[in-house]
Amino acid sequence: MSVFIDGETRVAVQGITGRDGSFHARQMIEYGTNVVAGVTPGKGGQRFDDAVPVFDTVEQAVEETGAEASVIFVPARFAADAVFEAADSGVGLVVCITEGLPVRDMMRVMPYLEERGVRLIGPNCPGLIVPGQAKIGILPGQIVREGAVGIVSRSGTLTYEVIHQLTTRGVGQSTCVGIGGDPIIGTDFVDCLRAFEEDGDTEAVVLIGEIGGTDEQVAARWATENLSKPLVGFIAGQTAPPGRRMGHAGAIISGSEGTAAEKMRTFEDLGIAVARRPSEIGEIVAGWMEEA
Amino acid sequence: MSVFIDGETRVAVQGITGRDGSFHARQMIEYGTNVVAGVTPGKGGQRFDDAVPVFDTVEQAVEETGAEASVIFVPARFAADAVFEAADSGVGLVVCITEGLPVRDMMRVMPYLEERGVRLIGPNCPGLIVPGQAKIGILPGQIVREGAVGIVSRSGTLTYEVIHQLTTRGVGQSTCVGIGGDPIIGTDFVDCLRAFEEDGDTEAVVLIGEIGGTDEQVAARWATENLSKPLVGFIAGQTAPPGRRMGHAGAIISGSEGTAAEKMRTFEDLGIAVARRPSEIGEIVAGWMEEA
Amino acid sequence: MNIHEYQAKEIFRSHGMPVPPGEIATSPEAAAALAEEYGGRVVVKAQVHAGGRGKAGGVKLAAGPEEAAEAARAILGMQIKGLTVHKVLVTPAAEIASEAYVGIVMDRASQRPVFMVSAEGGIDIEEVARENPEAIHRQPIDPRYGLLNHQASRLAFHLYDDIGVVRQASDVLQRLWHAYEDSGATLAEVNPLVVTPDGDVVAIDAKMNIDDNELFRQPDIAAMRDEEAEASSERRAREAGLSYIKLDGNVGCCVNGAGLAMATMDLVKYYGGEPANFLDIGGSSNPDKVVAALSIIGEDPHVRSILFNIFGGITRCDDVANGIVEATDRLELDLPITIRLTGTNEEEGVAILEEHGFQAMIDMDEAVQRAVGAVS
Amino acid sequence: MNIHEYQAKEIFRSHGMPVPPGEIATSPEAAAALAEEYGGRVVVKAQVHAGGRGKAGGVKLAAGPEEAAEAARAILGMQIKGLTVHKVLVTPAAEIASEAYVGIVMDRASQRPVFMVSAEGGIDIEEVARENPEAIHRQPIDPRYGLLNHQASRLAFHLYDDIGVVRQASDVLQRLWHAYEDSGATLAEVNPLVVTPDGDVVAIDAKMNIDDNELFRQPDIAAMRDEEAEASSERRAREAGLSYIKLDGNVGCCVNGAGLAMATMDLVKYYGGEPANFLDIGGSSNPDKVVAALSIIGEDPHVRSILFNIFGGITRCDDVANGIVEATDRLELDLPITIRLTGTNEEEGVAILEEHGFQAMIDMDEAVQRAVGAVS
Repeated sequence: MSVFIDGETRVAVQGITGRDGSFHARQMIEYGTNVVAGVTPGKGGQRFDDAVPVFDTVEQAVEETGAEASVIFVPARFAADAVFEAADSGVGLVVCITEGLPVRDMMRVMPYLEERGVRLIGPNCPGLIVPGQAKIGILPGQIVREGAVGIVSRSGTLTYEVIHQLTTRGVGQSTCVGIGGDPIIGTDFVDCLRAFEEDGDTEAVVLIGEIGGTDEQVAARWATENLSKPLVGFIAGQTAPPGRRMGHAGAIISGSEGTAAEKMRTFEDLGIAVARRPSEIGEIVAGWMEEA
Repeated sequence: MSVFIDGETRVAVQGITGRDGSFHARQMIEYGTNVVAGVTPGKGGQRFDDAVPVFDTVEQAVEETGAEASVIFVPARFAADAVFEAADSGVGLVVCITEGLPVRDMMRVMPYLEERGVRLIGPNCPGLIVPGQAKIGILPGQIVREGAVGIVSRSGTLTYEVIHQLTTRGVGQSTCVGIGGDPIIGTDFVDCLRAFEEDGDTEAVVLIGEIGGTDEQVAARWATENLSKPLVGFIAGQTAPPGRRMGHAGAIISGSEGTAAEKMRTFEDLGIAVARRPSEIGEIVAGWMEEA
Repeated sequence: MNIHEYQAKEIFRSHGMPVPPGEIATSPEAAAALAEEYGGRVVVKAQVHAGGRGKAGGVKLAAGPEEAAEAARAILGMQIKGLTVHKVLVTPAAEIASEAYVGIVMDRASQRPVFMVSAEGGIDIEEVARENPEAIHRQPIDPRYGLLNHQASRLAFHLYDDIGVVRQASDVLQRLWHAYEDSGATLAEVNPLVVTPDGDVVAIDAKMNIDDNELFRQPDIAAMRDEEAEASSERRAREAGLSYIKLDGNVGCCVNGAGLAMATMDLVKYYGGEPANFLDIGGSSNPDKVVAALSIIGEDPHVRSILFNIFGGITRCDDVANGIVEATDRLELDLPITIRLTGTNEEEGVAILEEHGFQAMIDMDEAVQRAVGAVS
Repeated sequence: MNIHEYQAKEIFRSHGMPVPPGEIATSPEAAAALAEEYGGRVVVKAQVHAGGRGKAGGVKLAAGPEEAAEAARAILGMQIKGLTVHKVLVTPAAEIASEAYVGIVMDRASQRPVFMVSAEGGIDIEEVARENPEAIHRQPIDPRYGLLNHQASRLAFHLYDDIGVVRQASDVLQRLWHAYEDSGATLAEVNPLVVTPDGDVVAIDAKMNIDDNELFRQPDIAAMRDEEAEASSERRAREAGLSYIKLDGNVGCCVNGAGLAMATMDLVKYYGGEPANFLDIGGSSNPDKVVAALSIIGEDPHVRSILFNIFGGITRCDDVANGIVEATDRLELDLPITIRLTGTNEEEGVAILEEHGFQAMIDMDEAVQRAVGAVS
């Protein structure tokens, strides 16, 4: 078992002939992901790396290869349409790596996906990885290790750092999901916590949040009532000034809302562990895993 | 029991101070309908006929009076917004009498209603009446009679004609619903047949269709499989030429689709009674009621 | 409301669609002058609210001004499905490498617009739909989203392989969508959509129907109504706020309500007569409307008998009776009039009519039979 | 992206909102000339990307040209929340009968825009939200439908009783919605929306934030960026494709990834230091970016120690190492540099650095501690 995907999941890559798409398609295949199709309009009929069939539309890719998930590597101005296309094609999971999608586009995309029951991860995210089985997106395969810790995070390299801390300590991961740093995203913390709760392979969960919005607080409250597995949180941006966008479009403190201090306080008030330093996450989780 | 409404249903009248709205509000009240509120922006705080409180918004009307249904008598160019407003206010049933709504407006209205689980009857319809209890809309109360025949129809005066035929023969009605003559309407034949099937007071059903579209055929097929009560159909427009709009926006034969002959043939092929003349409906139904 | 090809092309042009030039001529000379101006081969096309123009000889290719004049001479004044051609469109003939069909219709069943495209263009699409339905690709449009780019692209890929042509066609489809949506159309089609030997995508035909209920917010399109193309009786009825359609029979029908009007026509036929028209006077009891209705019916030379069928609901029978009295006073009609009147204020209405020497009937079947019998 | 009040008013005007006239002055003389032109009382308002202008003395009423010049003199050059005022808006003073607040924000939780209106206008809306939340009426907007008319009307009825004012205000709200939507804004507000003694509704203030990700399709708005209002280092970083925010500390941070950059700043603070900046070099290994980053950090006079924290995932450590070598070759920096490098091609990266006399560290905590300790 694992969360959202596994080694069998049939994946189509939208933008497979682009610079990023081709690079990461190769990385995914190399990692063992079941990449069954690529999509680039006008390149239908070709084969990517002499192996993966390329189609003009996602619909054709799904019809011909039975793709169940798609991952998007197209430029920001085309990315929303790529999500619409994936949603119309019949895949159940769309992972949008592209960053820079206008919020206005995402507000239209979200109800479209909901009506069709399609899960979106991202945009502006590194995707997800099930160590030893498959990865969809750009998470580096060499830093993970098979194990029982579920990780969900709003950031990219900070997640790698945390995974690395765990792996270095011999603590493996069940699934790692980067949900993205934008203000409007598909799958959120709660969706992932729920999936980890249901996943038989996950024994503990790490949640990596940051400033901006109130998703971490919502997740902490949800976890208090619904998560039976140990959870540790980390919030980046304790030193971030208000009103400035810290790289991620979603990482901005608005008024008094969305500070790291407030988020950490919520975790503490609810009795959930909060790490002060990234390395402390490793210490805490390693402690749990030894006990178990 | 009855269909969609009964004597208790709390009704708000949108456009109550207009020419048509005020006339029919009085008619409804006189018939016994529980008209609890009127709505006319800018006339909030007044009382209609010194009795019914008038509000600026449907939302206020619902909050203050607990209205469960609304009926719309506003000009065509404002009617779609009146439906949106009703849908947002919390009523469960909206009856739109207004004719002349652009199809484009209706195409946006329909999914809005569906998302909120609000039933629309109309537009461009006479509304509905439960003899002896209540009416919402403009059906003349003096021609109906309490009884066990459910009537659903796309037209207005033709329905009166049929009701009259039945009443004259001593055959009363359970509920009569005019679903409207537009190409895009809310509640359709199948919705009404389903309601009549479930209604303990209804023993037989009359369906009055006309040229245009395929709703009658769909309804006939549905009835064959789901309706346990006797059904007779009548289709107006056997002499209508193709390609011309016969008054109702929806009454137009497109190509070979939507002719009266085709509709009647479907009924016959499925073994459902079809009347050739309006008066034949009365004969057929009166025959059934005597048997029972 | 129907608009002509040349009007639809104006709308298409204003939305940036690739449409060849073209102008209207109402005389052979004008057609020749346009052919001269364009140079080369031109097509002369009847502008008439009827399908099947081509089969009826309403579209002709002309090698130059002389042939254009000849074509216009043949087409102008021609009858197509009962309608007289008053105008022709003269347009340069396109070089054609391939022809496709693209159209948008308002689909009643799904309550949304549906795009249809077929690589089999230039021919009767209803025939394709009947005989080779798989050749038509359909794309329902969520009206809240409009035509999404990937949908346009997918439709274009169904028609073409070359990515350059696909991109052009996607763009044309987007523009067609906006033309449809912004105009409040219930139908917009291009048949054929042509690819030229140079690889350009061009809309060489255009058809649009506009939702009548939209016209209040589309004054420019409302102004496109071709009154010449309407029967004059229908124009007068429209102006009087009546819903009237002329037919070929001899029993004139005047009814309140569209459904009852159709049922009345059907009953005329059932009892062996032929209805002369569809006419709905609506819910109003305004005597002016009754006057207008009676005058329009009375002027139809085929009418031998006039039938009123009024079911008083909102409409009061006494009001209609007064209208009939007033109308027959004002107009001098030498035709038998049968009146069926029932419902609200029936007794008062009957009394008024009898006072003025009319006999009013209560039963619809009997009234129709009498009106049919009155045709001598 | 923040835009100034006068720019937001330009956008509002182009959407037909009732906005009083007003022009920008950058000198007391220009302010006086504008006051002369408008006649009567004017308001002189600091144009600066900071809230709380009024409290800070950045908004002054002037009875005529002389007072306007005086006000401009006082405001121009003033610091508000660390930002220097370079421009003032001079605008006729409005007669005010009542003040309301109307605004639209992008609500993350519901993933839609939300209208907020309050009859308590002209004051800090966040204060109202805290102390009297019931005074604010909220209306979530379905982005597929936009602001529906009845929603605009309902919001206006929450503010006003008079139907004439309600109609005007509904219209203003509709226009505000279109300004918000068409501009790709994440915030648009009018505080206060004024009703004059004559019953006219006027937007006398304006605030808009634009989604940075929209700017590619909003060239007119992108051109409104006030480069003078940015720290020059931030402008250079933006032009180099770096995400950089200047802070007040002395440990310069150069990190790949926004989350890791924040965590690095936090860790600097945790170990007793003060971060000098947020800087994300992104996923690219382009040495030019490393050069630009190092040069921007190096020019901050407060920086006493520079910390690289690179986690190689897609970014390859050897590429970053080469960038650091090249950058330090090109720039002459006399500051201690601490480098933490781990992940993809870590060994190659470390080897390159050691070859050039740098010491590379593997552990983040140790690296941060050393960088903090290096501040002398």
